[in-house]
Amino acid sequence: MSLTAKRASRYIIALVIIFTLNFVIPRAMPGDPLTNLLGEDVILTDSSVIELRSEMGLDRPLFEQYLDYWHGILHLDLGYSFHRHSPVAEIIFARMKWTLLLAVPSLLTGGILGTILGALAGWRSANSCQKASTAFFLAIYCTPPYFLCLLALYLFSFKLDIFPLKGFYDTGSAADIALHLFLPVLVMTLFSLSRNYMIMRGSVLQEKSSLYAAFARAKGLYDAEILFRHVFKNALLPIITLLAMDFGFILSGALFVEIVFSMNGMGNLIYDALLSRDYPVLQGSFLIITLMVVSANLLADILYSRLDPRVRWH
Amino acid sequence: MIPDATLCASPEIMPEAAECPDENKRQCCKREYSRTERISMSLCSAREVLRMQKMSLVGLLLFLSFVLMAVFSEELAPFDPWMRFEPYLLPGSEHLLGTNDMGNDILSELIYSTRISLFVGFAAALMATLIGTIVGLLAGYYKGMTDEILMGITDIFLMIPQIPLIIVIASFLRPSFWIVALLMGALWWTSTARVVRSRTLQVREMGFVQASRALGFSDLHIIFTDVLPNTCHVIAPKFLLSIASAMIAEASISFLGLGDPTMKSWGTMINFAFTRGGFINGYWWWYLTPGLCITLFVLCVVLMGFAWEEQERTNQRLE
Amino acid sequence: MLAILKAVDVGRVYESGLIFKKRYAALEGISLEMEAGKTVGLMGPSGSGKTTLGKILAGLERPTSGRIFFAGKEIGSMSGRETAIFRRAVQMVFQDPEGSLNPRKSIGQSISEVLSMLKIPGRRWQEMTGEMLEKVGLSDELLCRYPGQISGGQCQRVALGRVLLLQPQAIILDEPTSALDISVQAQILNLLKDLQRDLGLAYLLISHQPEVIRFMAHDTIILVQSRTS
Amino acid sequence: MNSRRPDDAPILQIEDLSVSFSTATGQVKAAENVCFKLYKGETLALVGETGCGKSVVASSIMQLLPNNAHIQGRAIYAGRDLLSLSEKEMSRIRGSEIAIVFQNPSLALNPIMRVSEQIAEMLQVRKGYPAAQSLELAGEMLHRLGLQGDDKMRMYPFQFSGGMNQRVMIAASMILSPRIIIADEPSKGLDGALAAEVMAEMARIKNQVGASLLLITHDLNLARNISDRMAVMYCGEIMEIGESEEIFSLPRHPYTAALLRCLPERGFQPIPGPSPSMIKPPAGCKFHPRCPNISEVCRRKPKMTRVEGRGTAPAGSESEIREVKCWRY
Amino acid sequence: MRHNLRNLAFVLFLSILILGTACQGGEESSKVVLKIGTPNVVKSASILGDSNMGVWTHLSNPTLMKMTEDGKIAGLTAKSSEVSEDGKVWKFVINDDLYWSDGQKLTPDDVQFTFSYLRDNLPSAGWMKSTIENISVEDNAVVFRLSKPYSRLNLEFATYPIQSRHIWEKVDKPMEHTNEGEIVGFGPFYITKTDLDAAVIYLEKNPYWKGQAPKFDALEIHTFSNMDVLSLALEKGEVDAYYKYAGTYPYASIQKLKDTDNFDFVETDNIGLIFLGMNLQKEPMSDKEFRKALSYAINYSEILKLDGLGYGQVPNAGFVPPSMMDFKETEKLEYNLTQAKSILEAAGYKDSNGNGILEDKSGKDMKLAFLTRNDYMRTTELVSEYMKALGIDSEIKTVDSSTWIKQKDAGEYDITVTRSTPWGMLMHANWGTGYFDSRRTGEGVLHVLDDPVFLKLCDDILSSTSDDQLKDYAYQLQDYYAENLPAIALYWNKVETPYNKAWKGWYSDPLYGIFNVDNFLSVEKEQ
Repeated sequence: MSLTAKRASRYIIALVIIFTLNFVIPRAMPGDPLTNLLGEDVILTDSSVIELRSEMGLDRPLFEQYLDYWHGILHLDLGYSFHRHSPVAEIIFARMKWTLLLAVPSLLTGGILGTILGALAGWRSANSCQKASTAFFLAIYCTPPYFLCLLALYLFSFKLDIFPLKGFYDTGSAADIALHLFLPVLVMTLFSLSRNYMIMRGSVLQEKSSLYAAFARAKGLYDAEILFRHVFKNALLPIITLLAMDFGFILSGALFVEIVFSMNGMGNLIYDALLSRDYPVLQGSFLIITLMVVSANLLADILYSRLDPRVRWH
Repeated sequence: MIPDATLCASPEIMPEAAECPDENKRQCCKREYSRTERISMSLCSAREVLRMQKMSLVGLLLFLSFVLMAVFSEELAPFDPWMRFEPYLLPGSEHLLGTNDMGNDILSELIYSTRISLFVGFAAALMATLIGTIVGLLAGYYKGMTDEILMGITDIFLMIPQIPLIIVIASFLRPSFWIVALLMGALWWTSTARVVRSRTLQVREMGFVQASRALGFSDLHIIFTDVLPNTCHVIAPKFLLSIASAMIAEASISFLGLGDPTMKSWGTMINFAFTRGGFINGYWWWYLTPGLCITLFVLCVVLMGFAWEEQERTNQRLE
Repeated sequence: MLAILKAVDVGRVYESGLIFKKRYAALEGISLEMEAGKTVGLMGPSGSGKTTLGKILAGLERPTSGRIFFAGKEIGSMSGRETAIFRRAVQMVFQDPEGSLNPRKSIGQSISEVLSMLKIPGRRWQEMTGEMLEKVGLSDELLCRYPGQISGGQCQRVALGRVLLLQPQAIILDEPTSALDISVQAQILNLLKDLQRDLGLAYLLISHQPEVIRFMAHDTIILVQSRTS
Repeated sequence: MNSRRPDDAPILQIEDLSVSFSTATGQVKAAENVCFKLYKGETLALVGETGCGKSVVASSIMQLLPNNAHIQGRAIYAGRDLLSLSEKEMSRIRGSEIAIVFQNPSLALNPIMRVSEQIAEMLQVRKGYPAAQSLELAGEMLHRLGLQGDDKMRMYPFQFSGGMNQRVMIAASMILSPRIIIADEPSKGLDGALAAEVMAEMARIKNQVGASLLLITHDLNLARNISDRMAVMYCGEIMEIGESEEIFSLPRHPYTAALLRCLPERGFQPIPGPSPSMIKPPAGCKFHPRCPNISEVCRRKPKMTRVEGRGTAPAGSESEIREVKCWRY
Repeated sequence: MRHNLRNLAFVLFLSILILGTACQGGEESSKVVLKIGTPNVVKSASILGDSNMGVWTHLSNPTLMKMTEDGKIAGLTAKSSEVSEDGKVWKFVINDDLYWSDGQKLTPDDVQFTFSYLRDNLPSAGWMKSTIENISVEDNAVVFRLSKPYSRLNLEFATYPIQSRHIWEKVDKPMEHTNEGEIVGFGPFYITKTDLDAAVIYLEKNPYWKGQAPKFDALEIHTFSNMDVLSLALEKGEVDAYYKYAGTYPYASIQKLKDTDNFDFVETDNIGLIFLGMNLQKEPMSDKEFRKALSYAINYSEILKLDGLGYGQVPNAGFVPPSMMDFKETEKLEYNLTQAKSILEAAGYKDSNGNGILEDKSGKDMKLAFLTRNDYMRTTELVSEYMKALGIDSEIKTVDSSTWIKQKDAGEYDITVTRSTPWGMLMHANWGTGYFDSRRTGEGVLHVLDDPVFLKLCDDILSSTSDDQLKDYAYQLQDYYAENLPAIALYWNKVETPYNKAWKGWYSDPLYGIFNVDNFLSVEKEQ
């Protein structure tokens, strides 16, 4: 009970601080949200600048804006984007569904395949097949994400002409969407997979040498039985926390995939908002991502305590 | 997608619960092995270690050759990388990798870029390791409130969406390699801090720390001469892995056009190759070679880091 | 004869939890006296607070109740200098011999850092180290080795030697031999006896082995399992 | 204590077992020419100081040594040499025929699995029992070891004390009624009283299932209390083997005698000299540098020699009644 | 094993889900569709709020006037226009055969509505408030009465699409009005759908269009957030032509398209150009001699070769490119380092401590703050190198465009590389004056010139209505540029717009390139 309370209070404090940072950072940036609002060669008169500023609430004291910001958060109102001419929440939710469509399958397949393959690789590390797969995933692990995206796009979409070059869909049918998403999802899956693979491999290598694994062998369990009955779950424990942290990274990190594949998801949204100093969108999306990361962490905590009785007990 | 988590992601990240909280439990968790068992266990992994070391040897050799490349750029590069020839020359005997849009010799550029790229990697990793180590040591050694606060801060840093934040701040401050390096360092110390903390928690309970305390040594003396040397082996692989993630991040930031284009780094080379038609024209020697260099360098660093971690795992079995 | 170290009605309570505090009494109402040249044996099942009592007496932990006197003065009311003298005069030797030396420092380094802490001029180091090694029955070829390269018995001798450099009046011995083989245990116990005879040390010997206590102690205290409240 | 029946053929026969490991500093000879027999129903204690190679012997019987260990010799069980079995064959023997109890029970149990499941697992995997039945049997086993109650069944290892975990380990080892139980320092980390209690229970169950026990320990008193026979190891070699009581009352080998003199009740008389190196052990009798009655002949290797004891076994029976590796005999 | 199987089952389930949906086919159509690929990404379907969206509406909601190929202003929605002698009354006669895509007729009322609506609601049309006093409908014409003479109203009106009264009068916040569905227009095509997720804008033929019939059925605008992918899409044939507002297809990628043999290029001289902007309010850039010296230090042909890949020409000192109206042939800019050095020497800039770097008037080593954006990095590198050769050190600060605007407005720079857009060159008093007049602000604008001579010239142009007089002012202006060098043109470039050879009849105007009504009426697919 007290542990849960402690964790919860920690998360709440963290949230408050992050939300505050979220308010401060965009405002500390140079450049004005008014710039880039209207186009490169548009001339503004001073009076319309003042008008716009007051409309956007930028002329009010910072503290008032800060209070407003909290008021908005508590009322689930993320503000209004003058760059995108819509309420931020609406924009984010429209984008989020696509990013989730991109990220969730990648994370799941990457997570599941990564842990299983990684566990096998760690368990039978001497095997040449495992060595080859380790080398492969290590290479992916070491490649800058955008680079892999572009290479994949060049090879599969351009040279081989299997997949479309951009966007989420052409016609909007499920098949069409699946076709468009295939390559981005594949690339992201590979990334997620390679990381989980590496971590799981290390984790299993470590657990492999534990005494309980030796005892399982002494009890007469054979190879895979030891791995999947005993080692796997233990080795999985650290991964759960990582998956949770990954979640935030994936949401914002889909950025490269989205830029390369011209997908209007959260990543692209943040990048654009950043370049155009669209505070409300920046704040809103950071906020949502933070919330998701925090809830993913919370979820991981819960899952962890379900898997690890030691946590429950203390 | 984001390189850091990949690397920060080592199995050491475990909630506190995994550590034994009270005296009795800690004793139950402490591994006690007789000397023969230690020997036999060290031997059991000797082959594994040897194999790992073969890989890390490859990594080390590669690493050294990159470092040499950075140090002796002037001697190694066939031309001054800022010297202009005909632009867009194809690879040939004069210019092994051709020339870029400015007519710079790509091979020379590649060699010179090693410097900045390595610098960013090292500076960021150094910074991250430094902060992470100090935070981890203090939190682990003093425990209690200090630990609570420091780990709370660590949690916050972990939950901040990092890449966007780097982009925000990198565009806020004017992009220079120093800023990018320092930024990444300032954001990515968390995993090191966690690892160092959990190791410090272990070490501070070890007999020799207690003995030092009983002998009357100051906390500072104990932290630096007893605890730190015994956490070095978990810090070192983290340091290596931080180098790797910093380099990937630098390349990614450059790709987004937020790097420092006035300096020659692999990231900016790729950036220019993409924005100046290298990719579209299929001049693979222009964009693929720096990409390969990044991958290769990161690979050798990661290999070394893994080998180190592996050895660490073996050593842990002995302790 | 004046007791070097005296504990009166000492107790220690641990608290855990932020809001809902759990109290756990590790020690309740212990009194004892340590005299020069004498050994007090301390026995009790695991979890009965033996080590806690040892740490309290060595000044490494504070008791939550009761008082500790060193040379007739209560340690809580001592001046800074007096505290330093007390901390130096009362030393503790721990159970795990190999763990009580930093594995990353050579034996020589482990010894010289104590000498430097004592602000002993460098020219006397060699002489003092030599004397000390002789006292605990070690040869000086050990100095350049690391704890992992010497046996458990040797480690315990080094740990003991380091403590002796501080010229303590009393030593708390927390299970000094329980991790050692019986042949080594015999060596160490005999060494401890010799040292006590030569230097007039007061010992508090914590052990769970009645034979060891019987062999060493002049007085014996038996702790019983403390209760959780 | 169980009286042995020396007429029986040995259930396990170790012949000339030598184990060595190569390290950076050289070849470590962990065990050399170890021979002994384990009879049905008896308890044989393998005693010796830290690092004398007794655990290596146990691990090599179970083939639990890492594959870089060089093992020579034979371990005959049921007509088969265990050392030459494949991993798959061996896994059928482990647990069901020969079980081992580790030291450090709290680490040897899977931390995130209920203790009852860890015991029942054996029945499910090896015997194909349904989950409910095997859990029931596991509960019964725990009950026999003094851990009764449903709450105990649902516990995890971290909720148990070391002694309780040791019982769980013993239960897990015995659930399949193996014919041989190897206990590797089962008392380590337990208080004296607790260790005795656990060992007594172990011995009781062992007798109930009719298994033989190979007890590996550094605790001479424990060995004396539990075992029928005792083998004293020093520096990888068995120095003396014989009935436990007899060895205690009349040690023949100078090492055994010196070791016994170290015991608290015999006045803590230390053995002079340092322990030998495992990499470059002394030539000849390995104890000779520390031996009080050394002679020139000790520089050559002594053989295991049968000496007459006052043993209860009939003379001339096949068992090694009292064997000593010393030139004096 | 149990976990393993469960996991495996889950993976299978997922892949079936994905594959299963992949088995439905798309519909075939025989429609002739022109697909345009562009890097101008639409952020929101707000035709008044999103500047890129605004560009796409030029086809569905044509402007009042248009610019012809040779840079003249002609009528589009308006049949004709005339201006009063004093330049204060403008009359536009509206075509009467234009119909909204919902069947209603376009009336002068719509035009009147549009401009009063924009004047009141659109921040970027703020100038109208101070300039236009009254808008009235007279028969089939709309009359604008101005508070001061403004000779360039017809040009301004070539940039504002006409909106329909019956739709927009219900909208009170035009900037915030988004519409991803059908947008009522009266051009030959109208927008039927703006699909931000697919990054496509769909346009169909306006069924009520009475003018010359378009030769294809529908238009799709595909937006790409990555230029390389756009190039691949062109090459692959996924899009037929390229368009970028005020921009060219990347020169470096041209050859690749040419090699495919499927592409031709519309090549036009750009009205906009790449130039060196200078902070005229600060030493040493405020020194004319210094600027002159700088202009001699730049190797124009090398910049043209490396940055422009030869697609352009070395500019004149008069800044204004020849493609603009009333171009005057001023002196060609010349690379002459010796001359540059001697000018500097004469102006008193010396390197007295001999470290290769000149000192400023206070005796300190000169280090100029060179503000630049990533897009102009290569040019910046080159210029900085040329300056170095002249003995002028500079510190390059690369910033993103928001920061650039901020720092530029705050005057925190000495020198910068930037570009002008066609509209930018035309705005204010034409010929690039809008970039330099210190009385104006705007995103790309430098507003650093407060020389009364220049300001008067601007005002004169703005109030002049006679073509001859205008030409005279234009000449004066270009002479002023050449003499004072408030900015140095780096090269006059060309706009290259690739299109698939399957399509022909391309036509481009200087203001909006190929994105104009005439072009889409003329383009047709070869059979």
